[in-house]
Amino acid sequence: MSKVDLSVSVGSLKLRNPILLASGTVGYGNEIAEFVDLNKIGGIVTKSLSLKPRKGNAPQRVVETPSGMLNAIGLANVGVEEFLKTKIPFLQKFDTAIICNIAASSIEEYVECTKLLTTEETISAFEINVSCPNVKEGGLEFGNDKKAVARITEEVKKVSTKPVFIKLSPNVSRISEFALAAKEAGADAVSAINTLVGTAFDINTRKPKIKNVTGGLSGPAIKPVALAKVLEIKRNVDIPIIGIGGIFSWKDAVEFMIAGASAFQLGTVNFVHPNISETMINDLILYCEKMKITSIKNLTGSYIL
Amino acid sequence: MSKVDLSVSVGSLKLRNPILLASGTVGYGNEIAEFVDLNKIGGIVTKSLSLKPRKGNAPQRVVETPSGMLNAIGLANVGVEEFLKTKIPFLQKFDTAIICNIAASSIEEYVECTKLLTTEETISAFEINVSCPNVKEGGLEFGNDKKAVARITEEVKKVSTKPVFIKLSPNVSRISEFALAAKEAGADAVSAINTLVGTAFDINTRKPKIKNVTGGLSGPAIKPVALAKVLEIKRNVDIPIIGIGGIFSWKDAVEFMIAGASAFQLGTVNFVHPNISETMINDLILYCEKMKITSIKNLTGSYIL
Amino acid sequence: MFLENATVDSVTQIGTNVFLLKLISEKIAYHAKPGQFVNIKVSDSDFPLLRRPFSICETDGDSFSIMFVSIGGGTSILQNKQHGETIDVMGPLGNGFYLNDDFDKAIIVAGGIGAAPFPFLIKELVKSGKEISCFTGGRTKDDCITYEMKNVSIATDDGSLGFKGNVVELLASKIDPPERGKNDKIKIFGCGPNAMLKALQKFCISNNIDGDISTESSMACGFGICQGCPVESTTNKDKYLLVCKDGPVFNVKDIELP
Amino acid sequence: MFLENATVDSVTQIGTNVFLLKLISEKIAYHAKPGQFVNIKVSDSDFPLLRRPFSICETDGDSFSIMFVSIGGGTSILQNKQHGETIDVMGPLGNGFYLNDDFDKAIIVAGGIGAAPFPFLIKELVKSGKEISCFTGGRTKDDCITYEMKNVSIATDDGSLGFKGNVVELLASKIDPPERGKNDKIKIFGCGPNAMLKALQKFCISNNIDGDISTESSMACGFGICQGCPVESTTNKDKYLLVCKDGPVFNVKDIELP
Ligand SMILES: Cc1cc2nc3c(=O)[nH]c(=O)nc-3n(C[C@H](O)[C@H](O)[C@H](O)COP(=O)(O)OP(=O)(O)OC[C@H]3O[C@@H](n4cnc5c(N)ncnc54)[C@H](O)[C@@H]3O)c2cc1C
Ligand SMILES: Cc1cc2nc3c(=O)[nH]c(=O)nc-3n(C[C@H](O)[C@H](O)[C@H](O)COP(=O)(O)OP(=O)(O)OC[C@H]3O[C@@H](n4cnc5c(N)ncnc54)[C@H](O)[C@@H]3O)c2cc1C
Ligand SMILES: Cc1cc2nc3c(=O)[nH]c(=O)nc-3n(C[C@H](O)[C@H](O)[C@H](O)COP(=O)(O)O)c2cc1C
Ligand SMILES: Cc1cc2nc3c(=O)[nH]c(=O)nc-3n(C[C@H](O)[C@H](O)[C@H](O)COP(=O)(O)O)c2cc1C
Ligand code: FES
Ligand code: FES
Repeated sequence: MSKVDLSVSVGSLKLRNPILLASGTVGYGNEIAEFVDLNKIGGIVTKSLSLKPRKGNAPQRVVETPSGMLNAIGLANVGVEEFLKTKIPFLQKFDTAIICNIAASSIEEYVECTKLLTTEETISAFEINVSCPNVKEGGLEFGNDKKAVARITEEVKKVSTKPVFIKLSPNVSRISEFALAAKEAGADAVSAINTLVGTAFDINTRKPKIKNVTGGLSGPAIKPVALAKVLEIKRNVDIPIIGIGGIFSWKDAVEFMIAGASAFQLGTVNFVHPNISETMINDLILYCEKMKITSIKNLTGSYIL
Repeated sequence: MSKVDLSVSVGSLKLRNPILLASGTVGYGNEIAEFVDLNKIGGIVTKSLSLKPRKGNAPQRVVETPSGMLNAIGLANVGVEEFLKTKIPFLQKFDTAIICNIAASSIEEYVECTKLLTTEETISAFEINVSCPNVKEGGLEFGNDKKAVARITEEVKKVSTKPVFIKLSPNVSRISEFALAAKEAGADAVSAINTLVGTAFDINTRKPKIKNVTGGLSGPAIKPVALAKVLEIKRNVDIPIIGIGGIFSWKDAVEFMIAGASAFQLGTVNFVHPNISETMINDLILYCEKMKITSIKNLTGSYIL
Repeated sequence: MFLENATVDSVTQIGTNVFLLKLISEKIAYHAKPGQFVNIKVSDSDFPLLRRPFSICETDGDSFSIMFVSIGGGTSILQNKQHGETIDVMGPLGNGFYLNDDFDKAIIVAGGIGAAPFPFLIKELVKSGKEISCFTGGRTKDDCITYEMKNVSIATDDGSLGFKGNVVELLASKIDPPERGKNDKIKIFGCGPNAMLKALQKFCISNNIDGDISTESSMACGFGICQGCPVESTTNKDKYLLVCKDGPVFNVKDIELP
Repeated sequence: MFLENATVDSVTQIGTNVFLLKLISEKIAYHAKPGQFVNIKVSDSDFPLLRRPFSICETDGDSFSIMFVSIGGGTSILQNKQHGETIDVMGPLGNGFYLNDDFDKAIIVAGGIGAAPFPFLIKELVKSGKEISCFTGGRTKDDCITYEMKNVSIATDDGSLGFKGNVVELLASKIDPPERGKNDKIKIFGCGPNAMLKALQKFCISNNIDGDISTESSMACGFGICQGCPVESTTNKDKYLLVCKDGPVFNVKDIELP
């Protein structure tokens, strides 16, 4: 066995290693488990769950862009009840962190989902996706409203003793202000970043390539932006950060840890290299050995400016 | 001659065609003129000018990223006086729109620059770069403050009768609110977008690859974001838009016009294909012919949602 | 479902801009069924970023082929692959054609590059002794692919070859009303652009003929994790089916094409 | 300054991971001067996005060569170019070595791939009848390039070949103090990593020997429009010089390396 310690903690959540699978990019784990031994990675974040099942947006839902892709899946998911009934039994077979991502259209719905899920022992933590339109207050995104982010955090924390991570939207001027709002409201960590708003047009039909008109941009294209957001949070707010955005190789992952992330999530890359979360483990060990790092924790925020 | 009319107007500024060269990506025109006949394109936007010459940031200033690049040039420029003395004589030899981009650290400096430049007849319009730190008010970016954008617009308009375009920062939640602020303060058009904030780390030294720590992300990677910003402005504010961000081919340019742009600027692409602004003209004509568009103006905002 | 580093055996041009790429890839070739597809990372770089899906066109021992039209960044890279290069391939993916129905006569209907999955299917149908007729069509004669087809009738929109009109109209003109009865034990297999598949679906349903269609969709993953490839189900309106996992082959009765 | 579609003549491996790429490109080959560079778009796709700069290594009629180490995405694509392919090249760029000084003896100092511009320079120096000695170095023996050099002395950091130490230390040990006087009419030409160039610069200045160094910088455009390649001037502190336009070759007295 290697002498490098890959274990990390995100708040009170201990992880075997910092490698997590990002919400919406591995469903509920069944398919990706054919390529990856989930027992070997840090954990998995589920597709965003809402109280009731959601059908999601009409096609076309995805389109490739330079070094990235746009998606407008529309939070298609099986709903909390079905998740507990049919998806948890599969996931609980693994010794890996199960992080439930929740997306809702009202604060009440966030609370309701958390209440139903928190009783399930196998769930290790919650990740709250605040990039959803606030249906009650006229469709504006919760994620662009500091007060709403604080309220959601506070209310969710009240009904669960598990760690709560707030997944921040990058579509704001100062993401660190949102991280601070989350921290002050009791969040255990923040996940950064969700997708950037983008679009693409078909020049022959003049229609958007995505039926929903706009979609979320992910993949290597957004990595520099995501890294800058993580760094901004790290330099301004004392809260653990889960780094996300365009990680396609172990080198990208190391950049996120240097910038301030305690753990990181792999998203779009799962579509292209479904086994990378597992193959990356060894590369991280080799890098740590080369750099004489005995514990990968020490990489977090180790930038030299 | 072709029967397609490529001429467009941006507010009261008439252009031969919608092709402009973006600020900071062609200096003051000398070098690019070796590859492009400036008499054939719509116009050129100068490197951001400040009142006094600026040396700019220490190296490393640029780094490549997936389908994009980061730059932190630090607004290196010759200053208004030297520009008038040594750069205008070259530019005025061409029958092309000369748009002076101004960057400043205080409202007074914006006004002072405009006053000095507006007397020069050859200058067709101003583009105000508001993505600079406001030195007087503590270093926050003007571009993230609606009131500051409105104030700058108002004050600049007072001292010049030439068209004034406000170049908007994309690093905000709702760019259309900034476009509205600019419009209400008298702007003739908005240019969208400037670069996205990004960074990159060297995993061996753990230092940022850019000396300035963060830089501006440009190139194809940001095209979907830029298009979404242009579309957002078009759908919410009645003001002419100059589209910028990741245009690498005539097809990309057409997407921007469909999304709402009256004209567009080529930035990073000049570094890679310095003659593209000229070679694109024919491709735009062929596209218009194929689509039976007699005047390219009609493409602007012609999306079908 | 495997991830394999397949070795390029050959790239052969078989039509205007149509190519066969033969890959040595033991596991995928061995497990493949007609109608399934592979998802190919065409380069080692970020361009193109996503894999590209292609039907499995034929298998031959430890190798299989795909048939493709070179239309963009990814396919033009594939077209230039050299013997001996390796390519990262995922497959076999999705569900193939359903062949356990009770039918004697198989009718193959292809629109353009929709011909791709049929050489493999035809081989299987021949093995099980079915009678086969093929219909293939395109906008113009260069778009019609007849590779490995039997009993072929051709339709072109511009009449430059065979029947002038679309391939479903040609099919309708050829299948006598009596043949359309239940006793005939016909099954139709279609692949092509959505507009063609919609017409074919309508033809099958109104004539009460069984049929499977292989559909396309934009895809990000190809194996069920991105939810990027929904198609409306006829039976359950609360949930989309996924083209990559529940398809790409569906019975004509099961989906509503966009 | 031209944009040309150059045709690949050949790619030849001349060392561990070192290659010569010979390109047919009339205008660039004809106008090039030693020390100038070209900026190459290595692929048609967005990857890599920016051009890659390379010194002009030699010219031969209507063709020229570059010498490169394959270290990343761009160079590994170049390494695999086939005879007959075309590549989009911009050049010749920048200012070359200044050869109109009054000197009789030229000393070439190369660190690693810093050997690239010298075959071209040496040819010119031979033409004008200068005496030439070459010093080349690297971390280990595989990094030392002697291609087309004359009178070569070699230094390696690990002592695996020649002098143990860096190439500037070797140079210092070889140049007798008398030779360092003004009467000798020596000029030094250096190219290599910045740390080596700094040491060389110090050596030249403290021994009052004239020298030109060819520097590197990250670049976005290569011809003066992006301001991405600044280097501190010794004379004017208010303004940076640009490596791509004012360089890449500078007199040792003119710049302050980072
Ligand atoms: C299940 C499935 C099986 C397929 N089988 C085959 C096959 O056997 N042979 C074959 O030639 N093609 C097949 N396709 C289509 C093939 O995947 C696309 O032609 C290919 O991805 C284009 O890649 P590109 O990079 O060359 O083109 P791009 O540069 O990506 O695109 C060029 C043009 O093709 C369109 N396009 C891109 N991807 C798709 C897609 N997935 N579906 C439809 N249009 C697309 C684009 O919108 C664009 O107009 C299949 C698609 C699916 C979903
Ligand atoms: C004026 C000039 C002349 C040059 N001449 C030569 C030459 O004759 N032969 C030669 O082999 N190389 C030369 N170089 C360096 C060469 O440009 C880089 O090696 C090349 O761009 C690497 O491209 P890549 O895509 O293979 O590597 P990448 O994947 O881009 O990078 C691989 C590694 O190389 C580093 N790197 C990338 N670009 C540069 C650069 N411009 N300078 C220094 N390090 C870089 C990266 O930081 C990374 O560590 C020259 C550079 C300049 C500025
Ligand atoms: C197809 C797709 C679906 C996604 N669905 C969700 C989701 O349901 N909830 C969520 O919080 N994030 C979702 N995301 C965002 C990712 O979790 C991640 O934040 C983003 O893609 C950036 O990471 P990447 O560049 O590594 O993909 C989705 C991303 C993609 C590409
Ligand atoms: C090297 C570089 C320097 C730039 N300098 C300026 C500048 O001085 N003023 C300005 O308003 N924008 C500047 N920009 C931004 C561009 O004008 C443009 O808005 C941006 O690059 C997006 O377009 P692109 O993706 O086509 O490059 C600069 C961009 C680059 C790449
Ligand atoms: S393509 Fe990803 S779920 Fe079908
Ligand atoms: S590389 Fe662009 S100015 Fe030198």
